[in-house]
Amino acid sequence: MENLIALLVAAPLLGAVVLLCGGRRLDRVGHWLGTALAGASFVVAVVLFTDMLGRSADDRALHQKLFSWIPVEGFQADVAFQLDQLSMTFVLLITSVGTLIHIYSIGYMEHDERRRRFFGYLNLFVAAMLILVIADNYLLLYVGWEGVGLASYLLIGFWQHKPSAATAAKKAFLVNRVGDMGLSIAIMLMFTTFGTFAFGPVLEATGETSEGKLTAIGLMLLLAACGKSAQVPLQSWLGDAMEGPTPVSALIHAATMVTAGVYLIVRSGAIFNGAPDAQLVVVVVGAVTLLFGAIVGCAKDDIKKALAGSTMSQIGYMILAAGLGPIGYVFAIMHLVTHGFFKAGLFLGAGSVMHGMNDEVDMRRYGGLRKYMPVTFVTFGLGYLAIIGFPGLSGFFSKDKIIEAAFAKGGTEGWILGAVTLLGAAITAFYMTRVMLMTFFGEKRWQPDAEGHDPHPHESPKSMTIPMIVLAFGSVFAGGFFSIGDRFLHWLEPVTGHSHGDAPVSATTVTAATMVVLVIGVAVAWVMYGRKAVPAVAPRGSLLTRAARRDLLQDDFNHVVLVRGGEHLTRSLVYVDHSLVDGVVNGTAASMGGLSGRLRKLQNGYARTYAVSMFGGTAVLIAATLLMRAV
Amino acid sequence: MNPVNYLYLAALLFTIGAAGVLIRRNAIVVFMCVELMLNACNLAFVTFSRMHGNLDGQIIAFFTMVVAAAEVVVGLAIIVSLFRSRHSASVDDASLMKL
Amino acid sequence: MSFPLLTATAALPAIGAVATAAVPAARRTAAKWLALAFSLGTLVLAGIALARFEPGGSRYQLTESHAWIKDFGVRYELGVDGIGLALMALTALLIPFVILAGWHDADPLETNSSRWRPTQGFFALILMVEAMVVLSFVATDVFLFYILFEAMLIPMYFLIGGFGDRAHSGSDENAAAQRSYAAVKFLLYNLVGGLIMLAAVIGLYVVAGTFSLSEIAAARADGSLTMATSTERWLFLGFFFAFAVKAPLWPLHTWLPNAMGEATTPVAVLITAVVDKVGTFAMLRFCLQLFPEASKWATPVVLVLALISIIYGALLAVGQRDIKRLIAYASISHFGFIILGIFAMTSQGQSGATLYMVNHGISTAALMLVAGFLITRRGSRLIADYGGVQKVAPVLAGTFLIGGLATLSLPGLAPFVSEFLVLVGAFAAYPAVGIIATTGIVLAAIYVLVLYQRTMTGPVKAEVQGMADLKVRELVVVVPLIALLIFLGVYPKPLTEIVNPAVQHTMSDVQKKDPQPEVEAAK
Amino acid sequence: MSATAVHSLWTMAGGVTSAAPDEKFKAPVIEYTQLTPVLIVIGVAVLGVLVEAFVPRRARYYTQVFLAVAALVAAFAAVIGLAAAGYGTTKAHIAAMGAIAVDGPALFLQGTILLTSLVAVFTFAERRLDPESHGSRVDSFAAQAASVPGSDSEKAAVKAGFTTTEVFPLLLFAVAGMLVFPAANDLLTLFVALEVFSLPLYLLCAVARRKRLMSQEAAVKYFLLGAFSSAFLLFGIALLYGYAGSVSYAQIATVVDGSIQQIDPALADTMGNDVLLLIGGAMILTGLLFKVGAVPFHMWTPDVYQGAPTPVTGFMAAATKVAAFGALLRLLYVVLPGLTWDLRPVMWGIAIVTMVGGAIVAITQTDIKRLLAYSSIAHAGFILAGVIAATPQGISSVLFYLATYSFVTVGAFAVVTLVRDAGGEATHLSKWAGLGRRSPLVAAVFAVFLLAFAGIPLTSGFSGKFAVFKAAAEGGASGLVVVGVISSAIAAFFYIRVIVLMFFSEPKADGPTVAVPSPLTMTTIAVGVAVTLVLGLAPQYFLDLASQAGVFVR
Repeated sequence: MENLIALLVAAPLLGAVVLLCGGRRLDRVGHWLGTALAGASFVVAVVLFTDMLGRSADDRALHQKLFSWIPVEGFQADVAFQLDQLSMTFVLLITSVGTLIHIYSIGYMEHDERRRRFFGYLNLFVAAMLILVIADNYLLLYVGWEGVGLASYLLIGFWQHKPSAATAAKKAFLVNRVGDMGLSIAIMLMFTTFGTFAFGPVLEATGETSEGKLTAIGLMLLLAACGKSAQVPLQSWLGDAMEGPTPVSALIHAATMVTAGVYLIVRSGAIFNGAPDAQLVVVVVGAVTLLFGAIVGCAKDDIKKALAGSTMSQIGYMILAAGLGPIGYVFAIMHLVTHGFFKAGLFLGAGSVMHGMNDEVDMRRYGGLRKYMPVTFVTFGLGYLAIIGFPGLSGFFSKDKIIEAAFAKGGTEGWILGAVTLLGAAITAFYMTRVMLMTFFGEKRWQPDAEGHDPHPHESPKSMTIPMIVLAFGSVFAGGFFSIGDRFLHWLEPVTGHSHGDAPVSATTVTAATMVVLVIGVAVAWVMYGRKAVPAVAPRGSLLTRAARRDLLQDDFNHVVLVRGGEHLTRSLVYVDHSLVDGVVNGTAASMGGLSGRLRKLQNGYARTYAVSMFGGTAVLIAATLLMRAV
Repeated sequence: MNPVNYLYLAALLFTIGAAGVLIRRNAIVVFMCVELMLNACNLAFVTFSRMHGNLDGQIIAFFTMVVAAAEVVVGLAIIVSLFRSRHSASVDDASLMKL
Repeated sequence: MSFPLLTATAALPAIGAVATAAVPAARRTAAKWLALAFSLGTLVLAGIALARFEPGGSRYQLTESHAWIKDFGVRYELGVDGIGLALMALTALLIPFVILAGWHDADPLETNSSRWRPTQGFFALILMVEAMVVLSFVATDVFLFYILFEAMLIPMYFLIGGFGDRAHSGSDENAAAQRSYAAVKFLLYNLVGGLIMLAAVIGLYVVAGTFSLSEIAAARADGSLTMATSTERWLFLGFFFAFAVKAPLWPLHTWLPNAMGEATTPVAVLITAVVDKVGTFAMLRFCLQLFPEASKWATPVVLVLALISIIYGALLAVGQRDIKRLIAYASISHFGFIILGIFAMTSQGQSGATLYMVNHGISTAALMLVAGFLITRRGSRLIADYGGVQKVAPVLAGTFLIGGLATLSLPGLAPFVSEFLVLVGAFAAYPAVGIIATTGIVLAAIYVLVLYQRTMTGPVKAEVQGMADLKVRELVVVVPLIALLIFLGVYPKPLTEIVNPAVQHTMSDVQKKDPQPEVEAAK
Repeated sequence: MSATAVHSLWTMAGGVTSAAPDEKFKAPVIEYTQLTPVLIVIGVAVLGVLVEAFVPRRARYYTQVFLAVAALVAAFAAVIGLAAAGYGTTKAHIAAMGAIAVDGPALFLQGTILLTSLVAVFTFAERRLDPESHGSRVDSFAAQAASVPGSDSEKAAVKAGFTTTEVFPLLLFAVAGMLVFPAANDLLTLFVALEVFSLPLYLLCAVARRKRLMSQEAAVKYFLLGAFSSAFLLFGIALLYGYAGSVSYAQIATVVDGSIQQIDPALADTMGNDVLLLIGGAMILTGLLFKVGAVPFHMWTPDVYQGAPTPVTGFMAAATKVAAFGALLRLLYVVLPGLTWDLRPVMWGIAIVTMVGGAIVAITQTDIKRLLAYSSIAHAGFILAGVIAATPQGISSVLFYLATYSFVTVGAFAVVTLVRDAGGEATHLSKWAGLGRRSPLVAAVFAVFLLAFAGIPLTSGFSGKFAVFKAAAEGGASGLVVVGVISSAIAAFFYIRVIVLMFFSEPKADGPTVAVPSPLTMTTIAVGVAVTLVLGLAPQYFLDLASQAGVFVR
């Protein structure tokens, strides 16, 4: 059975290779091939899953060692896979959502002459993401980690002729590299501490080292997570990443890749459990991002950017939960999965809208679309209800659990975190309602696009709507399915462990509170965007709004400090290299020449001068010899 | 009288000759100064020969004279040809090549 | 007396050089094919050497030894350990690609008279360099090595100064002036380094009385050779200076950008991918082996310089306007990594450094050659003159990107393996150093991606319009290199297993043990 | 009459005159066989003079060339014979009643000098380079040295197709002197030999066919300064004689190191007087260092090298250095070893300023001949480093270096004679631009020589430099090695400049043409290249030779 694991990766990888090297002759079948291979991977996943269910909870993990990768003295790095429940969860999520989005893209990218390559990249991404989640050591994980980074780079910048896209892609990769730095340092620390970086040995040996070491490792891992999962302070790239085709945003920047950070932290739970300080930092990061993303989401008029903000915020929830330790791990993952469904659905919906609106992204130019694209409206609506946590839908269960867990953290921390999560829920309700209203309700505010074509909104083709429907199902029922009888909890517990903590307030109270804030959020949004007409051009807005529109100025900070500063630094260094380092050398050469020129003058052509020098020379010679004898 | 005085004289003559070489412009004169130096050497040789009571020095003096004579032949030939082609025997005029 | 394989491997290209040079002026193409054939023959011989080498065997294998200059205590001694072998193989591997890539770079312009045979000269010189480099990798006699180390400058010098990059902004005489400036700078820098090394070489002879590594090692072992601390340090500095110029290490690096910028792209590859490796190789082979104590003594300074090279080189690469100069500075950064790995004095570091030499050779070759194809198409080296190339020449852009990704050592490609090993090795011995060096990977991403973005993406520039995609010859050059990058990235074992034993020998030379992991240390 | 007094061929006659009547007449013993090299050359030189007198003008050139070549070859054969007979090693001794040493260094240097002169003679005899004037081939020497430049007499001489065939006897005389110089075993012989080879050189400098004014100027400068220096030498000799009461090296040596058996009372007052010794030694050194061309006695070199006819320059630059260094070695090792420590610092100083000074000033030279002159100065410095080593290795390394250097030099100057324009040889560097494009072969050959000068490995220059520096280092002069290394780095710069000029700069439209020489010059150059490469790649045999020859007889 374990030999199948490699197949998970092999299928999409093969697809990537074939499609990217295949050349034009594959253009016609490329997308089918890509989809098929993604699907194949999904099938394998299902097979493995059923097999896994067949086994008892504690020997579900599968291992497969392919070959020893970097055999160097005192350094063992293998290409080996480990498939346990946690990995399995991700594998299913990735392959299923991945396949759906492949299908969706067939329609979405229909008119793009580089569709084949698009599917190649998608396959590459799926392969890398799978490596990430089934690697059995941190180094191989790192490979997947950077692999998805590469795929995301290629896909964000897929429309490279748009400078904005190219820049966004570059930005995403660079910010992620900062995170990767953290990961590689973490791996080095593990190597020097444990002599290995395979999950098993490391996570079992955490007890044998100091808390300080663990904290250091933990923080480095967190840095990595921040990069990948767009957490403060490395969140800036996610918004720009929306430059990519919408399916990409749905798959990579909503459902799967951005949640890798959560996976990393949960996977490394043993380390964090041993490093409370690190956990605290994780929680803080999560909380901050949660609010940050939510606030940004409120101000954006670009539908995808609004959703991106929401993604950030939702991942904030997950990170926060992961930071809570055993109390939260399971729920972090659970929210991750449900979020995978409904957020992917929302993005696909957004994509469908744009598809109908000549790729218009400004919600202020939508309005009243529910009549024109019913399917989109319904699926999007369900996704909306799910994310705001409407009772009974996925989001309701998963988010609720996190809020409970936050309180369960206990003490003032618990209260603060609880409050933050609740506040976040309120804001979520607000901005999602805002999106919903601006897009599908109210009167039409459509405007002709750059070429002056008036938009003729229409429902998208089947290839696009079907995935949306499927995901909608997921967003409706997944949460319930997981929670009833704590299925998900029992499923993951063997891997992540679980503890109930001590909730100062009962679950029902929390639920009630959640409902209250939910209603408030929706109501406020309704008041602002439902009752009165939405202006087609954004009003100046309050200071906060304007700040939020600019990602709370965090981007400007980066620009001024990092970009500008960097440019000045490099420019001055170039100068230094040329005038100082090089100057010294050229200077020496020049001075030699000068000296030579001056000495040359002595050779003035007069025999008598020459005689003088001889005479002087002799005098010196004699004097020196006598002197030597004297002393 | 003390033969050492002759040595002092020889040294003096040598120095005078050297000084002449350094100071005078006319090639002939310069050359004469060189001859003076050679003579100073001869004087020294002879004096030492006398002091040591062996004749080597005197013999050498003869050789020196011969060599000097040969030098005169060659030297004059060169200087004269230079003079003929430049109408000047000044060593300072002969400074085409420098630097 | 078995067949002198190593001598043959070095001699073949030398013969080839003579033969190529002898081809009459008119038969230009013949000369090219001849050169290519000889380089391929050398590759075969190198392959045989690779096959005949037993990783588990004695330290130096395929050895040859003949008396040469008794009075100088010089013997003609050859032998390879894993490190030398790997680099020899790299050299033999890259030269055919260099020749192919430079196929048209030395075609004479009309103005040249018939007697002037640049093409023949170009390829002959390349083969001559190959011969010398190969020999220097297998020389186990310090003097022999020194001679080649110096002599190799001459053909390189003519390659740089005699055959400039035709794509040059500015007038011809201006170009010629810059080119000979670059050539002279290259030669003088390395000559000064070499001459200072000469002093040290003589010093070594005065101390040791022989140049043969094996004899010196034996003498050390039985204690008949002991160096006074100060002497050893002076000699070390003499050697190290030369190698640091060649490598090049900050602040002795400034010749490299000029040389690589002005030379034709294949020659630039020759410099950075092959010739400079002699410097880093020699640090590992000679500095550590001959002067272990002094090496340890100097380690802190060297590490700092290496760090400066890494970051400084990367930052300057970011600031460059000229594609080739950018790659040159990137190389400086990478050489920083190599030296870091060597002087970290841990197994991982040194294995990493060796792998790094090989991988960097391949990756830079790939990137640089594609860049060269790009430059010849557009006739300019300035980044600003490009834009949107990927639209008109997707394959070129794609290969360029892969080369770039290799340069920023993306996992899955060969350079990642070596770079990570170096980092781990450095970190294990000096955590702070390791962490600072890690910032290099971010900077690398910056210069590579900025370069790619500015040249390949965005709207298509007018001059770029209608640019042809890679031709067959060019694909033949690039594809194998990329394949190799991927293979060695996924499965570096073949390389590591010949390198590891050699590294262990070096480690024992410097009497260093790898720091134990904390957990084991605790037990 | 003391035993010390009767010691040499010269003073034998004197001995007789001063001897008491009852003393028996002793005929001087002269080992003619062991002097054959010198005798052959001198003899043929005299013969050459007669040829000038009696052979008709037409036939003279060929006769002279034949005689010269034959003489040199025969002499060389004689040297080989002597060496083979073991006079270089086991049978080494002092011949001609103490006047001339027949030992390893002497024979090695004589052999070198003879070979160098042989190849030099070819360049002397070259007459294809200049365009034929009035139907007669001409060499690089004045039609009639006596005629005033540009005068009618000169034109007439040229028209009549005169040539100065006297150069060949002159050359032979010079060679004879040079053969004796390093072998001289008493100061008088030293002085006479010096004059014997200097005087012909003065003349040879003056007889250039083109640029005669410069040629004459060169001659005058060389002559005056040379005479000046030999005056110093002579005075130094006088002082040493005064100090030791003898001019025989052996005698002086015994006195210097105080190992003399019985002290003649007459010498008692001067004997102990080291001032005489020191000043005398210093002045003799002056004379030798002048010939060597060491700073600050070097200033004649550039002018003379530039002005003299290029073949002469080549001959002079190579052979004179060999002879002079030979004499210097013998003096320092045989006569003044006791003085080593007094001389060392100042010799160090001279070596350093010579190396560095020569290299630095050469950087800004614009005339190829002057450039080579300064390079020869720098090389003198390197050799001095070996001389100072004061070890047997030092001697042999210097011998080896001289061998390598002399051939490279002759070859290089031979190449210089080929590059010509309307005004004769085009020695200004700017004219050499792009030579590599116009005639790759010549440029390549010259590049080889330049690289050898620069001491790039695989050329003889490197082997020599390595030998010398090695010896210096072993002799405890590591400081000199470092300086030498640095100055060779500086020197490399200007050699490279020339190469850049030849290969990397576009040829000028009015650039010089490269004359196609006769087999004569070709031989010279070929030999030069061959020696350069052989001594660069496989120097072992010659190193052995040098080290066997590295012992002075006392």
